[in-house]
Amino acid sequence: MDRRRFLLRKAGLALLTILVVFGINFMLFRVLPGDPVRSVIGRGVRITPEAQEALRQQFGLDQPVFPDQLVATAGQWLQGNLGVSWSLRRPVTEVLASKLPNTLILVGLAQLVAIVLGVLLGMLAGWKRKTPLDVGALGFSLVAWSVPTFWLGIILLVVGSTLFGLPTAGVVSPENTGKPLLSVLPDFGRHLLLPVLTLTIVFLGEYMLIMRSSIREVLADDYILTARAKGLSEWQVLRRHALRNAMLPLVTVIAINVGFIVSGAIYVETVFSYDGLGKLFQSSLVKQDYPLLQGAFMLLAVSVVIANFIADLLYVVLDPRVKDT
Amino acid sequence: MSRAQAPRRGALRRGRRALGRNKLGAFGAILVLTAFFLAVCAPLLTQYAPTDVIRDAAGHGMTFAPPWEHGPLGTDDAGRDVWTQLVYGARISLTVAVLAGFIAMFIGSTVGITAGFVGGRADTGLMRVTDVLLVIPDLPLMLVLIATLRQMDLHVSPLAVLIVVIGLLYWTSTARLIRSQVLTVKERQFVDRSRAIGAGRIHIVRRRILPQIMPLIVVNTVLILSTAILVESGLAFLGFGDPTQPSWGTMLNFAFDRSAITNGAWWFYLPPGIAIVWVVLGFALLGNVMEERLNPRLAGHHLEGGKDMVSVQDVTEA
Amino acid sequence: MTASPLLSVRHLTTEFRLDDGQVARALEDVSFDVLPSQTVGLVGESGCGKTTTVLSVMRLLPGNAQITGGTVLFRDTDLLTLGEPEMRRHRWKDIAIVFQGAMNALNPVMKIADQVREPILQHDLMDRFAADRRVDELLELVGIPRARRNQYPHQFSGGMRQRAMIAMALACSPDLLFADEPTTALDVMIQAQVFELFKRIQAELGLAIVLVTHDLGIVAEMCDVVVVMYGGMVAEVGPVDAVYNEPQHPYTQRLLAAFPDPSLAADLPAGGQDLATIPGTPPRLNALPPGCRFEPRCDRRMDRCREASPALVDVAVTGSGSTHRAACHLLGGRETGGPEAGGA
Amino acid sequence: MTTDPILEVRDLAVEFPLRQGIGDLVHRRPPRVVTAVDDVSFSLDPGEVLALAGESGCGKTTIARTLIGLGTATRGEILFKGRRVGGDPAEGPAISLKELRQKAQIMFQDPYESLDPRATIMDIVAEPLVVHGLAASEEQRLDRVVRALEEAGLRPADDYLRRRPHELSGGQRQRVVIASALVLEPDLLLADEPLSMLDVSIRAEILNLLNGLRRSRGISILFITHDLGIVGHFADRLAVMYLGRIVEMGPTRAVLHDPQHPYTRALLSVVPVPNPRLRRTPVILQGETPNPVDLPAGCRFHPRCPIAVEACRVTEPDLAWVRDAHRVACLLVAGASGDDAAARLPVDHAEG
Repeated sequence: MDRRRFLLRKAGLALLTILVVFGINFMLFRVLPGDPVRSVIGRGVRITPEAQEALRQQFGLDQPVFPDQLVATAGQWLQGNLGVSWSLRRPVTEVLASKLPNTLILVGLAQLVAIVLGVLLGMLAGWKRKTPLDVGALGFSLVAWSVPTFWLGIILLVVGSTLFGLPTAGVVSPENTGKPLLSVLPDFGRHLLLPVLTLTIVFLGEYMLIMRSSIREVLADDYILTARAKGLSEWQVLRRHALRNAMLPLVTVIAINVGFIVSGAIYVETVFSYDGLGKLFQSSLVKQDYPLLQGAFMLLAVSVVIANFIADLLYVVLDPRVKDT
Repeated sequence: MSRAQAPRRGALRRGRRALGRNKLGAFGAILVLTAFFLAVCAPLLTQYAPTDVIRDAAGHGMTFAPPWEHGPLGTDDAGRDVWTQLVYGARISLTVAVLAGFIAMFIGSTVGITAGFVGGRADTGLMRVTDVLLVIPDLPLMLVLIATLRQMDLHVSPLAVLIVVIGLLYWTSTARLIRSQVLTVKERQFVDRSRAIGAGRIHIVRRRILPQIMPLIVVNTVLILSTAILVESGLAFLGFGDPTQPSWGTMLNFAFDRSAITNGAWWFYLPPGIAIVWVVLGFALLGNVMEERLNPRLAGHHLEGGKDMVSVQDVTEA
Repeated sequence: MTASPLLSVRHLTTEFRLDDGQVARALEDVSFDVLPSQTVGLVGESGCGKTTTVLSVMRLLPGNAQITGGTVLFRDTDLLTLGEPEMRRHRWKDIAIVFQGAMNALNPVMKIADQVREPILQHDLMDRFAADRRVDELLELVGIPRARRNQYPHQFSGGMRQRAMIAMALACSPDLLFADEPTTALDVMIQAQVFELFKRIQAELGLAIVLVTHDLGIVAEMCDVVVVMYGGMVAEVGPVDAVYNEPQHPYTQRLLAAFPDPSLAADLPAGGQDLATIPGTPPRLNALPPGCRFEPRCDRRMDRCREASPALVDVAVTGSGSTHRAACHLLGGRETGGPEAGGA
Repeated sequence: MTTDPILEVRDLAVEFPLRQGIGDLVHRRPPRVVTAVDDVSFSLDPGEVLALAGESGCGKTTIARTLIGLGTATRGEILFKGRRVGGDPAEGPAISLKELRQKAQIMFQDPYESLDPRATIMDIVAEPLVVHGLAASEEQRLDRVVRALEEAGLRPADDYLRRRPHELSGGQRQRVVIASALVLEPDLLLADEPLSMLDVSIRAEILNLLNGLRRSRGISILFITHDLGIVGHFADRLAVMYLGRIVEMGPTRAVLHDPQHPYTRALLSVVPVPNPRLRRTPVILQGETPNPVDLPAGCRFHPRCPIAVEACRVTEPDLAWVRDAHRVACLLVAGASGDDAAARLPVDHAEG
């Protein structure tokens, strides 16, 4: 069937993407100038050539790049061994695992709020054309789309901290660091508020805009006239017939946009010093901690690929006609 | 930042209609033109150079001087004039965006037209590459590439690195869009008619397909420019701009890193952000109005305008 | 008068507000009757106001359209005076529509059976279980195999979709069915199947049908009464037999002459024969001629035609309860504004 | 026939391969094909109008597109004035596709789609001249364009030259299409449903225009239509197609007057007649035209045929002579096959 074909193709694409990201990771790491061993121990520290050689062997750097190192790396990665962070001296997998939940909560919350509000407000705006709600939604969306995420974060940070006394950095306050998040939920919530708000605004504008135009298009379709002729009220027409059809373009956009969500997380976590994958990615870049950078990149890419695939699945569920483009 | 150009374009277009077409277009054009004016006329608009340190009567550098002490926009942490940085920053931001945008547009159009018109294996191959690039999260990929390129001691300006990386990554949605448009146009009857008359491939691409695609390319260029401004500012904010040639993003990077926020120096971190919103919004509005202008058939389902009478379909479109 | 009309449209006038602020009068002074169990053909070229008439009666016009005059009596209730909630109760339960056979009239993401069932539940006619049984009956009636009830519209062919549309229209046992170009996108054989179905359900259920079409042949085969529309007005109305054999309005005459008659085709000279044409084009609704709307294209026009729009006048009274009337100055009737121009 | 036919089509077949799924590749199933046109042969004389009629999917449009090189024939050959189209000159007289496209023109169904929305009427009508490098000077070109437009009934032509398609009505656009075909002074016009998108009154005008061209210029026309109601007014001969094959062909009057094939009879019986006094009982075929991927064995019409017999399931009938130039592909028609199975053919079912 068409659906199976569609999903198979998408799964193939996902796999290919992961392979390509792995390839990029592997190549860049080898292409980088300088001696990785030096970076491990830090500049300026003197060690004996023997010790250097030992490290070299430990990292497998004495082997030929292709195929030995490639095969070895692939094998290790498949086992979940992403190496050891140079700066933190801890296994990369462990570091990533400790940051992932923070980011998932941040991004998930923001997406949830943005999608629910975006669908609702976009629908109302598209339905009640040329009303203040419609014009307001449009104006908000256009500006929200034009605002750089990080700058919006800075503005909200200033406003939030000066007017409402909200914390400006971290996942929890310093005294709560290390405690399980569930036990310090109020504190965690206060820290989450501004970053989530920033990301929500950024996505809300776009989702609203798409929903708004999509609902308009759908409302001009013939089956809407059929639904009205059946004696349905405007609201019933909207809920039963227009909503699901209008959601389809939104799902597509969300699927394409998952990468954008990652960008948003990097900016927001940087601005709010929020200890998640985005911040980790940024700091490992600054510290030139390549194993960590590779791992973070890989994890981000795989998450996006998975999220993308989930959106495709959702599309198949929502739309019985699946067009394989 | 998002590559989801196609749906947004449609959405913006419709949004524009709601507010009236020419007013919004003119507004967008004014926004863009003022930014270019700043960039071109920068030396005429300020008496300082971006690196000049403003000193008070005693000869001390004025750090974080507010606008009421040093107009019009005060000074930064090193005592440099913010207004001067802003107008010179326009040069950097716009140059990077325009060059990167054109690279992206060129690659995107070439790939899109080739894939769409040639079809077959070339199409499959090119689209596979496009799809993969489309899925890989863009910002991490760019950051990794930039970091790598910088490590490689290529002796090129950081701005050149930015331009190339943005240009090499932001062509994908354009390529998809143009390919699908070429495929649509290729199947249209007037192209068949040209073929049936005996027209060759080159004639068809040049005379029949390109004219239909051109408006899309032009409009998409403008929209890509708005994305490029945003991307450049983001990368610069993360510290990958050229500190010696600060763009608006770099200014924000300085402001954020050098505690302009804790010092309450809003005159340092507000103007560059507003400038970015200004230009991005301007390009976005302009792009959508141009789309309508250049393409008489955009609204043109064939029931419109063609029939001799105002039919129900005609009027319901209103 | 043998029966009181089921639907009685009088002086219906509908206007569209265009983008540039102009007003287009899409319907003017449209009057006709539909008797119970009768089939009425609404015929004319594109843009003549056929579909606008249907949407006006159902009050389903788009937001920029407004009914500015007239009455629409459905069994003594003026639909135009009802509040929206009451009007909703009449829709589909009393008057249902079958739209053009294109894919678009059915919701693409809803199963066929659910779409057929929806109006039954909407009008609270029966519980869910009974409604499901009713759906099965309806699908069987229109010839859709039970196995396909849970499929989606895109899995149906054009003909099957139109059958589903008809099943849906019959769901609440309406007394009146509008069929708006129901076979336009379909092949002739499928068209014949659909019309056969219409005839069958009409014989079984006794409902009245208003068939909107541009095809004079379909009207001749299906209808009892024909309403010929031109430029938003009724040019001629009457029993099909009378109108086709003794057309009174010059437009009807020319239209019939321009329509090829396949029953005569075998007797045409080899190499064919030219068809009669109507020079010129129909008027734009936002730039109507001041007098008779057909005047600029009419070869029998008089001075009077340019000055005043002719009203419908009786041509002959026939026994069936439908009067043959036409709106042409050649018939010497009163001019616009005369009392009760459209009375049956 | 003393004149040589202008167009001859011999055993033309057009097949489209279906896309193969992954499963098909794994199991090495042979690629499946849609048979759009199957062993179709006909010829067209100078100045003659041949109507190719049938329902959607019967292959009539594919034939027109293949003739002008917009599709590729799987088998068979096409001869234009006795020269093989695209053939090897070594094997006999041949004509290149390019040359054919100068002498033969196609016009499509949808006048809103077949004109480039960005081009002016001048550009559109002059395009064939440009493509074929005719009319060297600007003046010559303008002259030929003006003549073509006026011949197509767009007078005065000057009023139209600078306009664009969206400024014209449907009828005017179809006239522009005709003008752009006439500008090369073709010998053959392939008209693919040129009337079906037009209103009744406009349709009559375009039909009369085509009729006039045939008379004044002797252009041969292959007239593709689904509307059997109109062929009598225009076509000299009529070929009825079903699922890629011609099932009946003959002089229009003969076919309309005395249809032989059960499909033709059914099709003619359901054409609405604008005469309420002539309501007939139509022969309504049940079901729909089957999918051309899985063609039925034997006569491809037998699953829907009201009079099919056992033999129809097995034997595929050839297009055989009935009388004069009238040919039918049906086992049950006398003269069309050797036996007298036709005796079983009820003749009254098409009459009311």
